This record gives sequence, C-alpha cells and structure tokens, in this order.
Amino acid sequence: MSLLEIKHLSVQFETRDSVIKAVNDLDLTIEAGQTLGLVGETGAGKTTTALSILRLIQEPPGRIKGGEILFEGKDLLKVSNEEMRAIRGNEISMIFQDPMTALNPIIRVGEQIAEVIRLHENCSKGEAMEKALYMLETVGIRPERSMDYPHQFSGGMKQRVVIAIALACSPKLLIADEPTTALDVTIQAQVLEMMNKLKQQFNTAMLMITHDLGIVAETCDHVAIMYAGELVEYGTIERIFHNPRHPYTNGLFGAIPSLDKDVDRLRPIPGLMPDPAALPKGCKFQERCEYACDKCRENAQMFTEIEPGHFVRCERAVRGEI
Amino acid sequence: MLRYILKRVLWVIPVMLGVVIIVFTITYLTPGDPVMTILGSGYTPERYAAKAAELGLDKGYFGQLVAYIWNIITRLDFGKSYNSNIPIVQEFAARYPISVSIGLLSCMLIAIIGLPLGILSAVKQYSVLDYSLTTLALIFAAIPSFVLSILGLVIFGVKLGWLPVSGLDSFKSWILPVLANTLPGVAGIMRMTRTTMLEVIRQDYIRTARSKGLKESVILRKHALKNCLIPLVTIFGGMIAHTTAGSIIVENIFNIRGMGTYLYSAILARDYPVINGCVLLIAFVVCVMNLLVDITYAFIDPRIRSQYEKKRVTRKKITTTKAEVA
Amino acid sequence: MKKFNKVLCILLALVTIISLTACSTKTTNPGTTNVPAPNTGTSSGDTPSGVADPDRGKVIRIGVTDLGRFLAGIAPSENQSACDIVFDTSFKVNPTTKEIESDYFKEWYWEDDNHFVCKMYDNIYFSNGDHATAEDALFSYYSHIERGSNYLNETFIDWDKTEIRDDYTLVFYCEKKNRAISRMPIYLLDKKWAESLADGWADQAWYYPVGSGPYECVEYVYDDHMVLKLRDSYWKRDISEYHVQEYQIKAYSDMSTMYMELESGNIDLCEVSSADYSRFLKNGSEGKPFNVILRSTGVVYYINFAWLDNPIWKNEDLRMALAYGIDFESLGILMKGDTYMPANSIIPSDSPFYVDVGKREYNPELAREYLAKAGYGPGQLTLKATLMDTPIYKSFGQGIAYYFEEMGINLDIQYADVSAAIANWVVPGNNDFGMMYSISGSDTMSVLDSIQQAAQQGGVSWTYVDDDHFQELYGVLKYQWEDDEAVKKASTEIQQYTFDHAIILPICASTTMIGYNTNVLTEEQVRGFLYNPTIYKLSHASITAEAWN
Amino acid sequence: MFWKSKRETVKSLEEMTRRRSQWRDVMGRLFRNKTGFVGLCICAILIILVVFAPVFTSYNPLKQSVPERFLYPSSEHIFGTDDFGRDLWARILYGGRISLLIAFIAVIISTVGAIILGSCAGYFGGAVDQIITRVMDVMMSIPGLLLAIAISSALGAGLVNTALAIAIPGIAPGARIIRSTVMSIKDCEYVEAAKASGSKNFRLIMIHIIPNCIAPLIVNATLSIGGNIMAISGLSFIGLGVQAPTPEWGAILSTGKTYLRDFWPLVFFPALFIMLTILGFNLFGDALRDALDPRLKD
Repeated sequence: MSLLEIKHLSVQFETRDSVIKAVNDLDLTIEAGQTLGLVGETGAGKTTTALSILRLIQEPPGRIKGGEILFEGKDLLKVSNEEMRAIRGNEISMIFQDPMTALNPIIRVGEQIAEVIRLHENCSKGEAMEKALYMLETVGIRPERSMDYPHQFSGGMKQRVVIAIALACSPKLLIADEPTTALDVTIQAQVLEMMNKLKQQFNTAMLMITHDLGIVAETCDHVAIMYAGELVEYGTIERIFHNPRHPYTNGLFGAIPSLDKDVDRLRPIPGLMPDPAALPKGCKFQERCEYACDKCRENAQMFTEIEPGHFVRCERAVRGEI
Repeated sequence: MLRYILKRVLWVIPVMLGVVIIVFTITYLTPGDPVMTILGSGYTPERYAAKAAELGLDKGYFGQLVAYIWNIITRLDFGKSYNSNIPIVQEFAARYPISVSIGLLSCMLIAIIGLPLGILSAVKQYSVLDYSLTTLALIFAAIPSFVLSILGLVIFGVKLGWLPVSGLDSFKSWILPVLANTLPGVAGIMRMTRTTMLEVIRQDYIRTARSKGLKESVILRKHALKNCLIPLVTIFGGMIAHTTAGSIIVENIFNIRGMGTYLYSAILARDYPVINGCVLLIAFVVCVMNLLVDITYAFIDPRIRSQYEKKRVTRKKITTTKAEVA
Repeated sequence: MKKFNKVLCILLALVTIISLTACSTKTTNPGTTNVPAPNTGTSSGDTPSGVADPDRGKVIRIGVTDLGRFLAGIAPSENQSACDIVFDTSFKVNPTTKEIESDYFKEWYWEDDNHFVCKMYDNIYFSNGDHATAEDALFSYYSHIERGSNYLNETFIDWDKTEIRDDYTLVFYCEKKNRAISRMPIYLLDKKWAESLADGWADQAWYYPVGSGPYECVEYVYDDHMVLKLRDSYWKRDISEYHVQEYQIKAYSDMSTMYMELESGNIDLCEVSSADYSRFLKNGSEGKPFNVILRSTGVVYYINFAWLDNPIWKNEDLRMALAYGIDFESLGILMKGDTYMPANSIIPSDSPFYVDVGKREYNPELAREYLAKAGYGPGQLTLKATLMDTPIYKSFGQGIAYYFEEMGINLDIQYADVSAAIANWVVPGNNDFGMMYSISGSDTMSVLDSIQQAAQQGGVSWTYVDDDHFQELYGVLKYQWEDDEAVKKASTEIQQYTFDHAIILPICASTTMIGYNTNVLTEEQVRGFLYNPTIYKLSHASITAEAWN
Repeated sequence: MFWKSKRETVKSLEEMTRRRSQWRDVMGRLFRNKTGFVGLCICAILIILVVFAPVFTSYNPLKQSVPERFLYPSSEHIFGTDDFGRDLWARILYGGRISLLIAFIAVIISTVGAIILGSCAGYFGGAVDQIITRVMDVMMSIPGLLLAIAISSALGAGLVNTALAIAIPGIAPGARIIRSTVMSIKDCEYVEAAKASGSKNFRLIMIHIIPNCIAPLIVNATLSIGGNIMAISGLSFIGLGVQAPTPEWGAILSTGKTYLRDFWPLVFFPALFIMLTILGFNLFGDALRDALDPRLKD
C-alpha cells in the first residue's frame, strides 16, 4: 500500500460568473520515505493539489468535485473534521511558499512550534517547549531565539522555523510548496540541503512542489509534470531527465539555461497557459505545442504508460511520433 | 520604550497648543460681539468698555490668546460662560462624568455586540447571516441618529410607556440614550471588524495554523483575533474619545445634562468661551486616547515594539501603518 | 440566490422601518382650516374636586425650554415664570377684574398733575429677614433699568425725578400725568443685599435671589432644573393659604421631548406649540392624562418696519407693497395652526376698542406695482432681519420668505436664540424689519398695550414708528388721563390711520396654549396660573389654597 | 494594494497602458459586484432625479398653500405636503439638489486640499512633511462634526459656508492617505526615471504621482459623501445648516421631528432619501474599494 494515493482528483473554483477548473482528474502516488517532485508553471494547479490533500481549500469558492485521496488507505476526503485535524501537522504537514507571511507576526516563534507539538503529542507545556527548542536547534537556529518574534528573523531563518513546525511531529508526509522560491540563492541551497538531511533523519516522504527542475534533480525520486490541472508526464527522475517524452516537459528542459550542455540559446515555451475557466477541447497543451495535429485538438489525451513507471499524456509521444 | 512613551506624551503639548490656536482663531474671527450679547438691552458705551475690559476683550488677538492659554495652564480656567456666568470648569466637572458614563457604556455595548457580530459575519462570509448582518449594519449606519432616538422615544416612551422619556434618574432611563448612541456605532464597528477579520483570515499564517491541525475556534481565538484587534484598537480609541464627548443630538433629545447639551446651548447662544472650552476638552481627550492607542499598539504588536526598543523610532512608519489601517 | 437574500434583507429592513413609523401614526390630521372654539369646561379626565387627594398639587412640575435666570435683565432672559412668586411686584393687572393691583404698594395716586405718590406697606420683610423701606423700592426701580429689563418688559421710563418722602412713601415727578407709570411691574429688591453682592451679582442674584415673595429658590442647576419652595412665612398673607408646597421647573433642550413628557404625565404644566397641539382643542385629549387650554393674550403679532434705521420705510408705496404682497391670513394660519384668529387692526377683533378698519385682499400683482412705483424692480431690494429661533418666529420667517420671493424682494434672515437675537435687535441698523408682539400681553386689550414698542425709542431699535401723526395719536392714548371720549376717539383714529397707511402690518391675534396634567390640575387652576396672559408666571395671588378645595 | 505593488521598471507610456487596462479590470470587477451595482444604480437614480427635478415635478418647492397643509400622499402630491402646504416630493427633489450639492462641493474642496497637502508632504518630505503632518495631527484631534460646528457657527449659515465647514475636517484624513501613497510610489523606478530625465517637481507630481493616488482618493471621496450628507443633516438639526425655507433634507427632517407622532410623511420621506443616499454611496464606495483592492475578494 502506498503512503499517499490520489485518484481522479478534480478541484474547481466557482466564482460568480465562471468556473475555474484548477485540477482535473489527477492521479498521483507517493511511497513511504520517497520524494515526489511536482513540477509545473504558475497556475498549473500544484498548490491546489497540495492544499486538497490537507483539505485546506477555501470553500467557497473552491470545491473538491470528486476523486479520492487515500492516505495509508484512508480516504482523506471522507474522514471527519476531527480526524482530519489529527492528521494535519501530525502525519501530513506542509511548508508554505512564502516564509515572510507564513508565521503569525505576534506570537513568539518558540510558541508557534510548541503549539503543534502540544496539540498532537499529548504532552505538557514545558515538554512541548523543550521539544520546540530541540527542533529549532535541529534546523540550525540557536534555541535562545525562541523568544523572538518572526519579524526579528531573516527570510531563510523564517523558513527554517516553518520547516521546524512542519517536522515537529515527525510527519509521514511532508508537503513542501515551493519552499525556496522566496529565498536568496545561497540560502536556497542551505535550506534544501537541510531539508534533505532532515528527511533522511525523520524518514519522511515528501511532495516537493516546485517549478525549478534543478531542485527536483537534487531532491526527488520521482517527478510528476503538471500542466493546466492535469499530469502530463510521470516517472522516475532518471527517466524524466534522460528521456522526457511530452513536448511540454521537453519545453521545460529547453527553458533552463545549462552549463554542461552546449545550447546556443534558450528556447522558452511560446504562448501562455490556457485560461483555466475555458480549457480547450482535446489536448490542453495544443496551442503551444509545435507537434500539435488535428487529432490533438479533437481528442482528450490519455495518460499512458509507455515504459514501466513512465506515463505520458500525449498520443503522438506514445506512438513514438515525437 | 520609556523614552518613546515620554516622547509621545510630550507630543500632546504642541498638538493641544495647535488646537487652542485653531479654535481660538475660529471664534475670534466669528462675527458678532460677545460684549453686546452679554449686555443685551443694557447697552451703554461705558458699560460696554467696562465689560470688554473685564472679559479681557480689549487686548487684541495675541493678548487675548496668550491670556487664554495662560489661564488654562496656570489655573485650569477656561473662563466663564457669557450666558450663565458659571465657570466653565465647574460645568465640565458636573457634565463630563455624565457624558463619559453614557459614552463608556455605549462603547462597551458596541464592543460586546459589534465585535462578535463582525467576526461572525466574516467567518460565515457569504452566508445568509452575513448578508443580513451587513445589510442591517448598512441601514443602521445610514439612519440619522435623531430619527432613531425620536422613534425610540415615541414608541417605548410614549406609546408603550415602558421606558422614561427623559432624564437619567433610574436604571431604565439609561436604556434609550445608550441604545441610541450604540446602534450606529455597532453598525460601524461591525463593518470594520468584518473587513479586518476577512483580511486576517486570508493571511498565510492562518493557513499555517490550519495546517498544524488546530481547531477553528483555537485558530480564531489565538491567531486571528489578536491580529484583527490591532487595527481595531485605533478605531476603538477614536470611538471612545468621540462617544464620551457626548452626543449633541442624543443628549438633547433625551434631555441629559451632559457635554452635548452644554455645547448645543452654547452654540445657540453664541457663548464662545463655552464652545472653545468644549472643543478643547474633547480634543484633549482625543489626544490622550491617541496616545493610549499608540502605547497599546506598541505593547500588543511586537513589530512596532521592537522598532522603539531599537530606538530607531521613525514616526513615519507608525503614521503610515495607521493610515493604511484607517 | 445570494442576490435574492440581499434584496430580501433590504426589503425586510424597510418594512420594519415603515411599520415603526406607521405605528406612530394616528388618523387625525393636525392641520385643518376651521377655527375651533376654545375648549370650555373642565376635561372629563379631571377628578371631581370633592374627592381630591389632599396631596394632589402639592408639588407642581413644570416644563420650560429655557430656565432663565432671576435678575439678569431680559437678555439673557429674566426668569419669567418664577419671578412673580419669589418677588413682590409693584403693579399688575388682575386678569379677572382688569383692575390694577400691587403687591407692595398700599395705595398710589396722582397728587397733582406731576407727582405720582406710592405708599408701601410697612411690614414687608425679605426672606433674609431684612425690612423693606422706600429706599429698597426706589433701588428696585433703578435696578430694573440698570439690568436692561425695561426694553421688552412693557416698561415706560417716563419720569424725570424720584423722591423718597418718608420711610414708606415713594414719589415720582413726571412732566405729564400718564397711564404708563402705574403699569411697571417692578420686583422689590433688598438694597442692602444687592449692594453687598457687588461683583458677585451674577453668581447670587441670577440663581438664589433674596425676595419678599412667598416662595424662594432652594435649588438651581443651570440648564437643568430649579426648585422653588414655599417659605415658612410671608408678610402679606398667612402661609397656610398656599396650597402648592413646591414648584419643580425643569428645562428641556428639545421641545418635542418636553411635549412627550407632558403626554406621559411626567410634567404637570408647560406651554405647548399651538401649531402642534391645536388639534387637542378640537378632538380632546383622547383619554390621555393631559389637556390643553387656549388663551387669547389680547395683543396681535405685527410686522414692524425699522423706520429709524432705514429711511426707505418713509415711502408709503413700499409699505403698501408689503401690505398687499403678503397673504396675512395664510401667514397667520402657518404661525398659529388651528388657533388662528384674524387681525386686521392692531388689536384683536374681540377687544372692546376694536374698529373694523377694512381688509386688504392678498394681491401679488398690485404689490409688484406698488413696489415698482416705489422704485424697486424685481431683485433690487434686499431686506435683512434677525429672528428668534422660537417656533412662532421660525414659522413667520419661513412664511414670509415665500411672499418676499413672490414679490421679488431679496430676504436675508438669520435665526438666533432669544438672548442673541435681542442683543442683535438693540444695535441700530441690524434689521430692516421685524415681527413683534407685546410679550406681556394685555388684559385690557387696548391699543396702548398692544403696540407699546412702536412708541418707544431706545432699546430694540426697529420697533419705533417714525411717523408724526401716529406718535401724536399714541400720545393721546398714553397721556390723556381723564377724558375717556378723547381716548376712545384716538384709539379709533390710530387703528384706521395705521391700516390706511400701512404703518404697521398686523398678522393675527396672539394666543398662548398651555398643556397640563389632568390628574394634578384642573382647568380653573391652570387659568389661575395664567396671571400674565402670554407667559404663565406663577402667580402667588391666584394659586392659593381656595383653588384646591 | 495594487496601486503601489507594481514595481517593475516601466517607461511612462507602458505605465499608462498598464493603468488603462487596470482600469478596465477595475470597472469589470465593479460591475460584476452586485451590491456595488445596486449602490451605483441608487446613486445614479438619485442624481438624475435631483438634477432634472423640474422634469419629475411641476410643483414649486417654495409654493405655500394653506388649505393644503399636512396632506397625506395622494396621486396629486405623491409624498403629501408639509406644514406649509408645500409639495413634499418637490421639496425632496429640490432639497436633494442642495444636500447633494453641498456634499459634493465639500468632497471636492476636501479632496483638492488633501491632494495639495498630502502630495506636498509625501513628495518633498523633510521639513514640509513635518509641518504638514503636525498640522494634520492637530486637525485630526478635533472631532469632525465638532470642528464643522465651530466653523459653521463662525461662518454663519448658507450653502457655501456649510460646504466649507464640512470640507475642512475632511482634509486631514484624505491628506494622510495621499501622503502615504505618494511616499510609497515616489521611489518607484518610473518616477526616478522621470526625475533623472529632468522633470520639474510640479510636473512630476501632476503626471506621475497624482494619477496613482486617484484610486484611494476616489474611494475616500465616495465613502465620505455619505458621511457628509449625515453631517449636513446634523448641522441642520442644530440649526446651523441651510436656513429655511430653502429645502434641504436635513432641514426638512428636523422640522418633521415635531410632527413625527402625528404626520409621518414629513419624517419618513426625507429620512428615507438620506438613508438611500448614504446607503447608495456606501455600497458603491465599498464595491469600488473591493474592485480596486482585489485581495479582499476571491
């Protein structure tokens, strides 16, 4: 049994005059202790997927239309609110994109860490605080700073605090939503390294959401490429990096500057993502795809396994035409 | 921190000086001759000169201004009412406590009713409850308070006879004036709370708190409420200052002998020392409340507190945050 | 769905408000044009006097809009309602007998053509124990003038010299025998006490005065209330003759609140606006514990031109323009509601001296013609006036603004409270015209009383009529002592002359309306309060114990 | 808030186009907002009624008619008549002219004042800022209505005086908003660029800074119209507003209070119109604020 198994997840945002289909029929699996990279452009639905797992989508306007999210065999979409709360922060926890705003500005950081420990580990205030100090130390912050407020920390340190909160209860699954986007490059490296280390230490599975393939390469076991609310390619890191099949994945690689490969110039993917409120019929990527044919515009593309553990949502790629 | 508070306290002095000058100038420029008003039909040139000298009105603008400020500072003497010849301070002592009691009661009610309703309607955004509450708030904020007061008086005082019409003699007689003061305020505070709360519960740290698995009630109480209260402190401070100043309209209609009626009769009688005194007193209270608000701010918001502790106090920052809040 | 909710909420709130307003509505229409007869006989709500609760009326609660101060002069206003029971008064007209009587003068007479002799009682004591002599009486007369109470307070300063003949005799030397001097209501003051106050006059005399009357002020809270208590003894009468032990006079800053207090029985007596309450004369009080009575004050409201301040009024065409350009009947109804009584002459039509002088029909075209004849095209004439912010003046101001606009005269009206308005009036040149009525009213309904301000120079500057023939006729009324025929003739002539030449423009008869609590007072008793026709001065002569048995 | 969040280097022209498309967005959001639309409709209807008053009533609002006093609403007088027999519907329409005119004049005066003081304080900083901020602090410590009362009792009654009395207390809060907006955008690159290319201060303020402050200003102005209407009626209640017989909602209402128990139309209709106006402008202002600040709405 996989640690987390998402089946046919669909999420919509309903506003007064349009329905935005953020996630469409998404399937995803994470094994215990493993790291899955979820890659895509801004607006592809990555964060929505992550929030759906924790059931943190704001309702209204958001709505989970269908599907299952099986965590250790339990459908998270069906459990009661109390059960869900017992899972959040304890078994699944999340690191958010912007550390600047993720911490409550008027509560001391030590207390913010201790809070989650006391909630889930049934211990006294003192014990919780003790563990919070330990966590701070673990993420590389001197424990005496636990009495400080978030605004007294730099961005990287704030993210460390967020990570400390996320890992405080040794969760089985950690969702990291672009944990380094808001940070300086040097800090990014430190934070990533630390996350990797801690992941090993706590034996935590991780869903790493990012648009940075470099980060994926450093941290992940599997990669899922997401576009316009659906997965377009999935496979182990080696497969995807060495044998990308979907034109979008190819485009992503073409858009990264690289030192070791001799590329004349970057080839950014032309055009924009389709309006999620009015998705095209057929392949969602058709408008930007240089290989798009009439069939692509007609038929919805199937997510097909082209080699063991490597799925692609592109008929032409399946047929080997690309 | 102490230095900041001290600085802030000292700041009251120039502001009050400014207020005195503005108010004094306005009344100084007002057409109409106070000596004439006092003497009325008893006018003779000699009596006029004597009265003008007695009131110090023969000294010219600066002379009068300096004398006025000097009397206030040294003797707390705001002068005497032209109309009643009673020292204004004496009337303040009798009337201000009444206005303050009504004002504070109203403020308490406003807080007790307005805050929870605002929070409720923010938490239950888009629900029927939210719509009813916001609509009611809009309507109550749009009804002039004397319409509300007189309606209450006619219905509960005269038609039903449940409540006394005027005065403040019994517990019952407080109900209508306090309510008349409260309802428009509740509407305002409710709307304000709702907006602030909506803003707060959309913050990332609330999502963080949720992701920790905290109960909604805990999130509201521990994470959202305090953050929501910070901007509201400013509004409440202003509200307390204004409400305790006494409402001209409400006090008039319910015939309460507070600051409002004092000011009202002074306006009708062009009794300028009283008008000046009332405005000064109220402005002073506003200043003190602003001071308290700023200090409270520094205590409850660590971001601002640490600014002062580092002694890199730049008032600009505070003003900007306040302006944004307002 | 969401939109529906919102609409529903708004509708609901509107319905609530409408129903709230509607439930306070009665079917009666406050404004109808027929003139009702004043309600006669006591109201059915009155308890028969035989089974009266002996404590009934021991304490009388009175509502006023301005508490006033005792000896402050007319501006700021002298305390009209309470002075009469705290002080003894020199002369006043008894409303029933129409005779002049006095509290502290035993007798008064013209010794010859110049000397008016007043003899005081010798046993007058003030509330502080001082004994009153002619010194005090003389001081009172001068203090009255000194305070400035004379200008609006029906007083003619028409003596040249005064003399104290003995301890209790005061003599006035006048150029001519005149009627006016025996009409001055002067409160008897304690000279020793007054002089001891010196600069503290305003602190003591305004609030806790020493008088020789049966009541004294024991509590005065500025702008709020005062309490007048019956003294232990009164020099003139046995104190047990007085039934009312205590008057509580309460000030209301908003008239509507005062009326509501009357309607809910929390005050026993107050003056009510006739425009507002005249319906009760017609419909009765509908089972409520209060009733209203109406009284004609014997004088009229009239428009006065500021002859002295603005010479344009010498032009008769201009005066005529106003006489035709204002619909006096409508204006009167706007001011007095159902209690409107027409007045074409300067005294009310029920006066024994009344002469049918004729009537001008409202004729705006003719008014404009007269105006053109006077040399003013549309918009060329601007008139200014300051009015008191009392209901009667406000109605007058609004009403007249319309007619002025119709005539093409620009109007600049300011409103001010009573004392500020009077302060404005006494300065020459502030007003081009004004509306005036004799505040004290007249029980004799004579021309002399009705338009006394028109013959009085000084004080309010715009009331004096600068017309020789008019003043000549008025002089006859004032000084002709013996020849009643001559007075009658002059009275007739002055009415006709005033009408023909539009010297003064009468609007309507002045009336006053008092609301009272039927559980505490009877109509008879209330009429007893109305010693003075326009303001219910609390009169110690009429509210004695007999009235309650 | 969007008007100060965009920090990309944009040349002036691009800035303009961006702003234009932003306005389109804002307008779109505004019209999609149902309550805001209702508010806009209320305001529009009121303004049309009031501006074209002679079209909607043939009565002269000053025409007195004694036999027609206190008539209840009928087909002839849709709102009935008042204590002087004047048609109430006509008085309300013409009165709206006065009330709205005063409110608008006051808003214009206070907005212009706020722009001048706020932009000077924010742009020049230093001593100018210190002085202006201090004066604003002083003004803000006197409660608005109180200051209005003091000014209006000094100036006397009348339309312009009332407008002025209401406008002056409104300057300080507006100036604060402008000041903070100006301070946040004056360091933006496009302003810096214009400065570098030698624009004069005045030109800079007019062309680059003011347009960026327009949004919060409009919101502030719209929301303060309601407050102004309330303040005017408060002044009229005290007797300091427009003098009778000039029709003005607050004045009509305050005459009506005497007749509340017996003749409801005289209170109900002016109160209704005051309420609708305030409601309309508040709804519209709220929607405008939401439209300009999309964070609040999802």
